[in-house]
Parts: sequence; C-alpha cells; structure tokens
Amino acid sequence: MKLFEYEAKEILKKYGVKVPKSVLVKKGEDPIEKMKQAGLEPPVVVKSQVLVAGRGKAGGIKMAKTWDDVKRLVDELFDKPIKGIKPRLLLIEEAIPHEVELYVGMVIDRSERKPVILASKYGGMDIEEIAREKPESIIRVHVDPFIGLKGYQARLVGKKIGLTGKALSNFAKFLTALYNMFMEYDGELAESNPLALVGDEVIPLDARLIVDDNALYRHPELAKEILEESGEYTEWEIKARKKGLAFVELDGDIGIIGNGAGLTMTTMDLVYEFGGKPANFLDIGGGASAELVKTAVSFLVEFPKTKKIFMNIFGGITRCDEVAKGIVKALEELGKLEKPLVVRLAGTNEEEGREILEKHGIEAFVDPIEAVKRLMEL
Amino acid sequence: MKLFEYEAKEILKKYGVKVPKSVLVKKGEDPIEKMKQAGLEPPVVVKSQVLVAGRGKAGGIKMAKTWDDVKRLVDELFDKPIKGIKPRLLLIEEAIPHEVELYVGMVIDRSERKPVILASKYGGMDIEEIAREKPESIIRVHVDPFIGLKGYQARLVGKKIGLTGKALSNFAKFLTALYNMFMEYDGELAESNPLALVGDEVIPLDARLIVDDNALYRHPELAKEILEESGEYTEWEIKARKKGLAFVELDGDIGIIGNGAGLTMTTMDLVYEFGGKPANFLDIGGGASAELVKTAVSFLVEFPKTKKIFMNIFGGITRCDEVAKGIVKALEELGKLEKPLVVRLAGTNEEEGREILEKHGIEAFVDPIEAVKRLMEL
Amino acid sequence: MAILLDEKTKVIVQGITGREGSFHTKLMLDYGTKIVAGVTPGKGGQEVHGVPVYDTVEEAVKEHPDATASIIFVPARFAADAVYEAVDAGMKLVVVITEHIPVHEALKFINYAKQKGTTVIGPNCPGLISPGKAKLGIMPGHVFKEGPIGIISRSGTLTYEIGYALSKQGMGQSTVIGIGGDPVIGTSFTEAMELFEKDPETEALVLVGEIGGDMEERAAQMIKEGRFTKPVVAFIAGRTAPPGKRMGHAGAIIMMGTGTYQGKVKALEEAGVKVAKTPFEIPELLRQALKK
Amino acid sequence: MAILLDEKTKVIVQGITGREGSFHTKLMLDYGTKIVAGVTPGKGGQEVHGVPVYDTVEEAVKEHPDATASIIFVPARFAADAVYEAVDAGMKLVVVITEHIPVHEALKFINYAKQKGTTVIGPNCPGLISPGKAKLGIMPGHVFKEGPIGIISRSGTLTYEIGYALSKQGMGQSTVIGIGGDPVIGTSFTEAMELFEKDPETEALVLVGEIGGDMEERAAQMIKEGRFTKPVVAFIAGRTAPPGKRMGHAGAIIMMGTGTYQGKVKALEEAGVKVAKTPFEIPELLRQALKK
Repeated sequence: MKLFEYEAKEILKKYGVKVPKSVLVKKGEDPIEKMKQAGLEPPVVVKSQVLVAGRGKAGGIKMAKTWDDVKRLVDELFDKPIKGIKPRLLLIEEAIPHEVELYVGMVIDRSERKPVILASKYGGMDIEEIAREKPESIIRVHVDPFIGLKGYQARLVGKKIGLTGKALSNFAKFLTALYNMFMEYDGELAESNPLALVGDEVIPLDARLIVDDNALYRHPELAKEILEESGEYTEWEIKARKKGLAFVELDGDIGIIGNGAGLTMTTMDLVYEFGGKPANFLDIGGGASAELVKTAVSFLVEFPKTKKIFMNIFGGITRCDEVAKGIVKALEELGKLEKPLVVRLAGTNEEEGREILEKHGIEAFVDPIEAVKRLMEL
Repeated sequence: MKLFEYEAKEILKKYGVKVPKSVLVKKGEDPIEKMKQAGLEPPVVVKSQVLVAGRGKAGGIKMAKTWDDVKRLVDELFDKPIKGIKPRLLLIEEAIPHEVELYVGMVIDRSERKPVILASKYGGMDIEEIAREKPESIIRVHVDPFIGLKGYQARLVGKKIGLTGKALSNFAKFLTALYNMFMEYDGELAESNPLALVGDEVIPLDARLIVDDNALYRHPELAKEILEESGEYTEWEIKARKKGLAFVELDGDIGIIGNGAGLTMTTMDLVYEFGGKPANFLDIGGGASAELVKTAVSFLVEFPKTKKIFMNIFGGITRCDEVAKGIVKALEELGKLEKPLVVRLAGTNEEEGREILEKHGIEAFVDPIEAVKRLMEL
Repeated sequence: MAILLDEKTKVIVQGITGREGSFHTKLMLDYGTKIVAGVTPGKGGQEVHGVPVYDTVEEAVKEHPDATASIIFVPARFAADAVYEAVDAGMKLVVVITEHIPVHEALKFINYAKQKGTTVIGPNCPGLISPGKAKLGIMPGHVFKEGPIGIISRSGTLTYEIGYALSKQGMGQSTVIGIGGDPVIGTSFTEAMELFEKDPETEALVLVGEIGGDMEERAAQMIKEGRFTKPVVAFIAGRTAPPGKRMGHAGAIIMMGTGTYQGKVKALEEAGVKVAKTPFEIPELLRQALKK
Repeated sequence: MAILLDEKTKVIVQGITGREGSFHTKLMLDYGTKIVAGVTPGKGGQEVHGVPVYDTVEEAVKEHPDATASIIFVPARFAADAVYEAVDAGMKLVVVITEHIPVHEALKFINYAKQKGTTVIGPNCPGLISPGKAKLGIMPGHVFKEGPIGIISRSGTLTYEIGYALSKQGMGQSTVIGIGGDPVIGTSFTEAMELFEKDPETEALVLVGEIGGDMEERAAQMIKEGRFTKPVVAFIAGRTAPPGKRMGHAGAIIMMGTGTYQGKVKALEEAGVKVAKTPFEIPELLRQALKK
C-alpha cells in the first residue's frame, strides 16, 4: 500500500527526522487560516496529495510566494487531476531554499535477499533515468536484515555521495531513521527524493513509503480505503477488487480469464500471437469455486471493453466441473451471455466439465490452440 | 536500574499484556476516591511500591476485603518500612482469584552469551530456592539475540511447564511480550512472579524489570532519582554516589580504598587475612585525579564506621604522585586526619608519590603485606 | 535419482489438520509420498489420514528421526515461525506452500535457513514432484510422468500445463520444481540448476520464467559461463503484459527497466537457449535440443 | 610465539584522536607495538604521533592491508558500531577497551564477531600484552617482563600487581590478557586457555578470577577433563565480599548461589589447581607447580 507524502513524513517524524513545517488542507477549509494557526507564512509549497508517480512534472507541486498565491493555488490544485486523480488533500509546506538535492531510497534486493540502500548525489530528477545513464553514480549497500544498518555503513553511504563533517553525520542519522522505518513498517520501498542539503542539515522535501500489503495486518493504523485515490487502479479495476477479483484492465477487446497468473499471462500472449488484443487480465487463482467463476464471467460480460471472452483453465487444484458449473450459473443469472465465450478446459475432471458446458451450448476445447483459433473466428 | 512494579506493568501494557486493573496512590491522597473513579472495588490488593526483593514476605502486600480494610491498610503500609524503605507510592489492584502460580523470567546467560528464558510451574515462592532444590523443574531456553524469540520456542516453554490449549497460546503471547520488553528496554532482568493462571488466561500479578544502567541514555523517559527509595543503597552509599564514588558499605571498621575493583576486593581480603574487618569497598578506578582521591579520603574520614583507613594503590594508568597529592589535599582541607591512614603505593611514579607523603608525615609502603601489618598494629 | 525428493524421503506436514493441509496430505499419500508425521500446535495425539499428529516438529522428529523434509500449509501469520521450527529441528528441505507471507518475514527465514544449511522452496509455490517417486506439493500428480526432463518454474498452473504437454509427448520428468512467485524465494533458478546439473537422471531442462526480476538473466549467465551444461529450453510468460502493471504476482512487476520479456529472451538466446513462444512449442524444441 | 599478539602484529587504533586513544597510542608505540593506522570518522587525513588517521576502517585497511588487529577507544555509544566495522573489515583480533557499553549491544557484537571468526577481547578490559613484543592495551608496560608464564585475568589493576610480583621474582610472561569485567565478554577463561595450551612458549598459567559468574568453574572443568595440561595457579578476588552486593563490576554479583568464592576454590582445587590466598603467594605456588 502506498502512503501519501504527508503520512510518510508523519511517520518519519516518529523516527526523529526533522521535516518541513506544514499544514494539511481539506477541500473547503481556509488555507490562510490554517497556515496562520500553524505559524506558517509564504513562501510555501503547495503539494497535491496523490499517490501517482511524477506528480511534480504533472503540475501537482506549486510554489506560493504570497497569501494570494496560496489562495489561488489551493483552489487550482484541488481542481486539477494528476494523471486522472484529483487530490482529496493538499500539503502546504514551508519553502526550504536549498542548492543540493540528494536521492536516497531502499528496496529489497530479490537476488541477494537483503534490503539494499540506493543513494545518489543527483537527487531531484528522475532517479531511474540516472540509474540508466550513470549507473556508477548510484551507491548500493546491502544490509543484513538481522543485524540492521550499522552506523559505519550509513556514514559510508554518505561519504560515497560526497558528504563530509556534520552533513555526513546528519545524513547517516536520516538514513538510519529511513531504514528503521522501512524495516518496522514492512516497507516494499522507502525513499526521499529530493533530500535537500541545507547547510549541514538534510531535510526530506519528499518522502515515500510503500507498505507490503501482506503485512498490513501488522499496521492496522494504516488500513484505509484508498483504492479510488491511489491512481493505481481504473474504475473497473476498483470494481473488480471490491468483488475480490484479481483483474487488470488492458487496451484490447478480448476478455481473458485464466487460473494462475503465469497461465493467465500466457493466455494473453497466445491471444496476441493469433492477432487478438486482450481487454484484461483476470486470474481466478487455484481451486476456484463455482461462485467465483460465476462472478468473474459476469464481470467480464458487463465490462464494456470486451467483445468476446476467452477462458483458459488447466485443472490442477481447480476442478473443471466446478468451473463449468460457475459458467452455467452466470448464464442462468444473466439469462443469456451477451458476448461470445470460448472455453478451454483441461486437467482435473475435464470431461465432466465439458459435458456440463456442452449441455448448455457452450463450446469447450481441450487444445488451447484450437480454442484460440475458434475465438478469433467469432 | 530497577523499575517499580507499577512501572513494569505500565510498560507491559504497551506490549499488549493484560494486567490487573489498578490505581496508584500517593501519601495524602484518598484511596477510596481514587478507586471509585477507576471503578475499582474491594476485594483489592494493596502493594507497597518498593524496590527491595522479598516484599511480600516482609509484609508489603496486603489483601483488603472491605472499604475499611483499604483505608486502614493504606495508612499502615505508608508507614511501614520494607527492609528499611518506606514506600512513596502504593498500588491498589483488583484481587485476582487464582489457583495456579507460574514463574517466568529472563536474564542474559554470560557463558552462552545469549538471553535465557527461565520458567517454572512452581511460581509464587522463592524461585531461587526451587532452582536449588528442583533444578529440573526450571525450564531454560536460550534465544538467538538477532533472530529473537520464535513463536514455537515460546509455545515449547509453555508446554514444558504443563500448559495446553488456549492457556498455552496465551502464555506464549505473554512470554513474547515479556521478551520483547526485555530486549527493547535493555533488560538485565525481566520477570513475572507469580504469573497467575486464571482459566485460560495468564495474568502477571507481579512484574519486574531491571534496566542496564549503561543503556539508560536510550530510555530517557525512565531516568529519575530513585537512589533513596531503591532499597539497594544505604544512606552513606547514596551520599557516596552523589559524590561520584564507587562505594559499598560493609560491616567492619577499617576503611578501604583501592584502584580497580579486583585490587580493592583483594585489599579487603588481605585485611581480613590479617584479622581486620573492612568497613567498606571504595574503588577510585583507573587514572584517578588528585581531586577524586581527596574526595575519597575525606569521605572515609567522615564515614562514621571507619576507625582507620587503608589505601592500596598499584599505579598503572593511575599515577602514584597524583594519588599522593590528593591525600595531601584532603589533609590540608580537613586540617588533620582524624583517623590513622596507611598507604601502600607501587607502580607508576611510586617514588615521587612516597616522597610527597613522607613530607607530610604519612606512612607509605611498597609491600602491601608490610602495610597491612602496620595497619593492624595501629 | 531426481533431485531433493525421492521415494525414500520421509516427510512431515506442518499445518496437517487445516483444510488445505489435510486435503493435500491425502493426495500426497495417494501419490506415494512417505509422510511420517504431521504437526499442528495443540492438536498433538490426533491422526490425519492415518498420519500421527504432534504439537511440535521437535516431538515429531523425536518419534520419526528419519524425517528430513517438511511441507508447510500453515496460515501466513504463522508460516515464518513454522519455517524456523522446521529448520531448528534439522529439516534439510522445507517447502512453503503458504501465500501472502510478508516479504520481510520471508527475507529473514530464508537467510536463516541458508545459514543453517536448509533448502527452502517457496513461499507461495506449488512445491515439487519427482514423478513416479514422490510429491511434496499441491500440483496434480497425474499430469507428470517419470522421465529425463527437469522443470523449474516460477508459475503454478503453467507448470501443470507444460508438464502435461511433455508427458503427452512421452517426455517424462525427473523432478519438477515450482519455485514460487513471491519477490523473495528460497530457491532461485540458478540454485535449482546447480542441483539438476549434478543429477545423472536429468538430461535436459525446461525453465518456465516470467517477466520481472532477473532470475532468467542469471540463469542465462550461468549457462553462458558453462556452469550448466545440459540442454535447456525456456518459456517466459508475460510477453504481452504491459510493463509496470501488477499481474497478480508481486513477482511480475517490471522494475527499473530490467526484467523485460525482450531482455530475458535476448539473454537466454545469447546463451544458446531456445525460447518457446507458446508452452506448446516446448516439447518440439526440447526434442531438437536433445538431438544435438 | 606468545598468543594473539606479537612484534609482527599490525594494529589499527579506532578512536585514535580522542584523549584516551591518543594517549595510549603513544604508550603502545613506545612499547614497540606496530600501529599502522588510526581511525576517527571525520578526522581522516590527520596524523596522531606519526600514525595516519582515516575516516573508516575500510580505508585504513585499503592502505594497510597487513593490519589484522584493532583496539577500540571510542565512547560507549559508538563502540558497538566500531566493533562491527572492524569485524567487517576483516580484523582477526579486536580489543575493546571502552567501558559502559550496554550489555545487549555487547551480546550482539560478540555473537556477530564469533560468526565471522574474529576474536574479541573485552569490552571494559585493559587489553593484552606479550611482554617484550607488543602491547595492545592500557596496562603499564614496565611491570611485565618476557618469559614463560601466561596470565588470564578478569581484573585490571590486580593483573598489574600480579605481573609485577612475578616479574620481580624473575618469572616473566608470554602473554597477559585482561579479559574484562563486564557480564558478557568476547573471550572467556576457557577460550583463552585453548590458545595458551597450544603456545609452546607458555609453560604455566595464572588465572586471576573474581567472585560471580562461572568462568572459573568452567576453567576447572576444562583442566579436570585434560583439555588444559599445563600447570595452573589461580587467585580469586572477593573472598570476603558480601554476596549479592555490587562491587563496582557488574561482573562481581553473585547470582543464584553459583559463583561463590568457596565454590570456585573447591572446583579449582579438585582440578588440581593451587589457589593463592593473596596475590603475593602466586610466584611461590607457581614455582612449586613448575617443579612437579
């Protein structure tokens, strides 16, 4: 789960990090009043609290030099969708004059199976671009997850991005705080970009934290309904998630259902191979019940992008007869399927499954290639 | 630093442990009023908040069955010194009827260099006695300090002290909380004795936590002046600590000063060997300044138990001339030494030191045996 | 031979009394797997499909000292602890079926197991099977047949599909490992390949990859450097998946420009590996590779 | 020979620019110790008594790859980190002079060092000296003389006293180790004894113990089992200290009835070790032990 900038900064404060003074403004609140209460004056930065990447480039961060600017920019930003998402909150933050912008972040290195810290003296720009163009400018340090980030390692990172003296020790403190937050909050990613160097101090102008969804039960205070504003999901993806479906919207017009992510992706590939374009990815997972199958089929029938539907099931734990029953249920509930459906059934109880389908006039193939060919003819 | 029962229980609560409902009462406060505010009614247990061990046996824990009992016992306990210490606070706690009392505690095993958990089904009595008489009844489990207490280990401990089912899993939860507190609070010891088993629940009727003094800087919220009420120190030990002296009061009449704990203890042993009885242990440590030596000597002159003083210095880092200067300073400040002083000086700058002392008429020996003999003649 | 698992391996099932654990214990027993004990805390003394249940792995091992492998079906919140327990009890192989385990926990127990010399497969994996010998997982046993082909796969159902395709063409398998789809897993492509390289029964290998991560690239590197010398055919799922979208598997995110379909295919082809466009081409490519 | 330290050992001083670090660097250099580098974060580029200072141990080792030992004078709050840095930089021997290190930190860095094969002496110790060869500590060098007696001591000043008594009687020392007085230390009696057992230069051993803990009892057990075969004389400080009182050293608390003076003497005597009543008896007892 992605946290908002203001949330990540609140958490960082608990780790002793100094963040810029700020107020959080909801739509309808008077930003001037709130700023005055907090002792905050222009110049300030007004920041759209959306979870999409590239918010700055998309115009979601504005400098306000006067009280009038604040009023105007707050109204402007509340009405401005960033990559399709309008913010529910704005963060108004003191402007921090600075010359040097650093980058620091951390993720889990899958190959090394260790947290890895990434840092660069070239913050403030697209760090991925820098990683591509000047890979040597990105410092990488692995951390033993049991021992934790040692103080000398934190200083070493700072030294390698060119810091010395008091700035170095302030950076090391910040990095340690960020690492501790990353570990204690089950981070998939924690980063600050840019991390401003102001004199000897380091100040996170932005902060990001993505928490592992599988670990959210350990952080109940973070749990919330943010699907709509995450910017990660389309309208139909949100509908699907609410129905418990693992669904991703794509650009084509052929609805895809598979069991298992690998097989479902492969089904998409197969459709492409034969000239079709998938409208979605929908994985019913292992051991799906008839009820789930019904939900999935009904959902793709409703989903306006699909013109026809291809369902590719290889029964392992999933039983083909159960799948067939689910399809029939959908058919019964909807009266009839408005869109053509081609089913491939193989594996556990495939014959029972095909029999059920054929009784209801639905084509069921064993060979996926034949099935795709038939699909493309429809 | 030893924490009070109520402090340890407050901390345990942060770890999700259910502790008995209670109120804390200061002298002069109305216990009835406070209990009513907290929704607490007799029967309750009134507990003297002192840091000495064996508080229960010493009469510091009383059951109050009626409101009258509460009033009477509160007055009684505030006036009752437990091993010489009167409580500043009383804890009034709901009485928890129970039949089974368990013991669980943890310390650091020096040999294994690992935290070790000790548990027994025979709690509520003197655990040290049980450890002596039925060593096999004490379960010992070592924990890897980097990995932490694993869930299965916690259950194993519970199983080995005879728990099953829901009680076992509640015990494992409690043990994990206690262990986490022990580690995060730099515990020298954490324990609960007795830990009551009430139905399936485990409830700590008492809780103890001793925090490593060297780690107190990491727990500033605990820092406080508790010397007087700790029960660990005598009046003169407290005076000494305030002067920065490592001083322990003993039963004899010969004042002892040494440099280094081992040498100081050996000096005590030597005095005993020649028929004397040390009045104290006072270690001036390594590299002592003349100022510290002066403070130490003056202190022992004032300390009423001492009839004569023996100072045994082997100069390594400590310089004998610096020590001699300190003695002379004490002499000058006090006018004269009211009590005979025998000094043994050897090691770094021993000759310079002896010369300084002899000028002021203080006997200085090289050989400690000769020095002790002289001491005993005085 | 096969790798990691054969008809003599004695197995403990952790979480045996749960719905999944009990169901798959039955299927594994039916397949011939030597399951000697089950573990569920608090359920010691029961039996599941004739298998005695213990409260702890320690107790199970005391009664069945020849047990060397464990398969874990316990819920995500307790799975990490089950792995530690299995490792501390001396298991040489631990298969973690459980999905939704927090990645920081997996990170730790995998590092721990490695230190102690235990092989972990998974988490979030279908397990492994040495066809005709034993099955330590949740795959349908009947789609696999005994033979000389090793399979290492990041994907579950797709593995069954491929195993089935191979079996139908008479190309049986020595051992099939579903290594799991989570970001951090106990056994990677290259680690499994080291074992297949040494297995005399395995004559060729099928790698079933996915977009995301760099395991396929590392496998290619290993082959290029001559550290894996048997014929290899690969298939990569997700050729047409849009970059950066989550595809159900967290493992299928394309990060930092690495892990693209094209990059993986290029790396593998440069190492001399034939990459199938669909799973159904694999048998034919394998036949060609074996002929050389 | 000596153990752990000799005239060829190349040493790094961590915390060299501090008051203590700088002072003892001078004394160690005067004694002949080969100090090749110092480390203080942020002070790289300076010199202390002619010794070049670096910001990190990594940099020091890069310039002085023959350095194998480190001595730590940094303040308690930073000492644990200094140990990790020394261990990670490949030091084989790390002497921790610093006192007041939280015991939970010592616990961790000692376990860590052991895993990585680094010997830690201390914390809260005077260090060690191989008389006539090198000194890696804060003891006064002049009280020790070269010779065949090994000393392992839990106490600082008392060690100087005993070393001095031995030297005066012409009984020089191979290596003298002050193992430190904290509850958890890197090298125990028995661990140091293993090294002395193998050292051909050491003909006899003096153990200087204290009340509390069970290190003396373990040493006795080792001797009894024949794992240490050279003559041993022991002295235990604290014969007349009241039980349960803190005697300046946390290490001197008597816990749970173990660690009493009487218990230790009994264990040692049963193992055939002569126990001196005062430090001044040690030379004579040693002479007798060596004669046998």
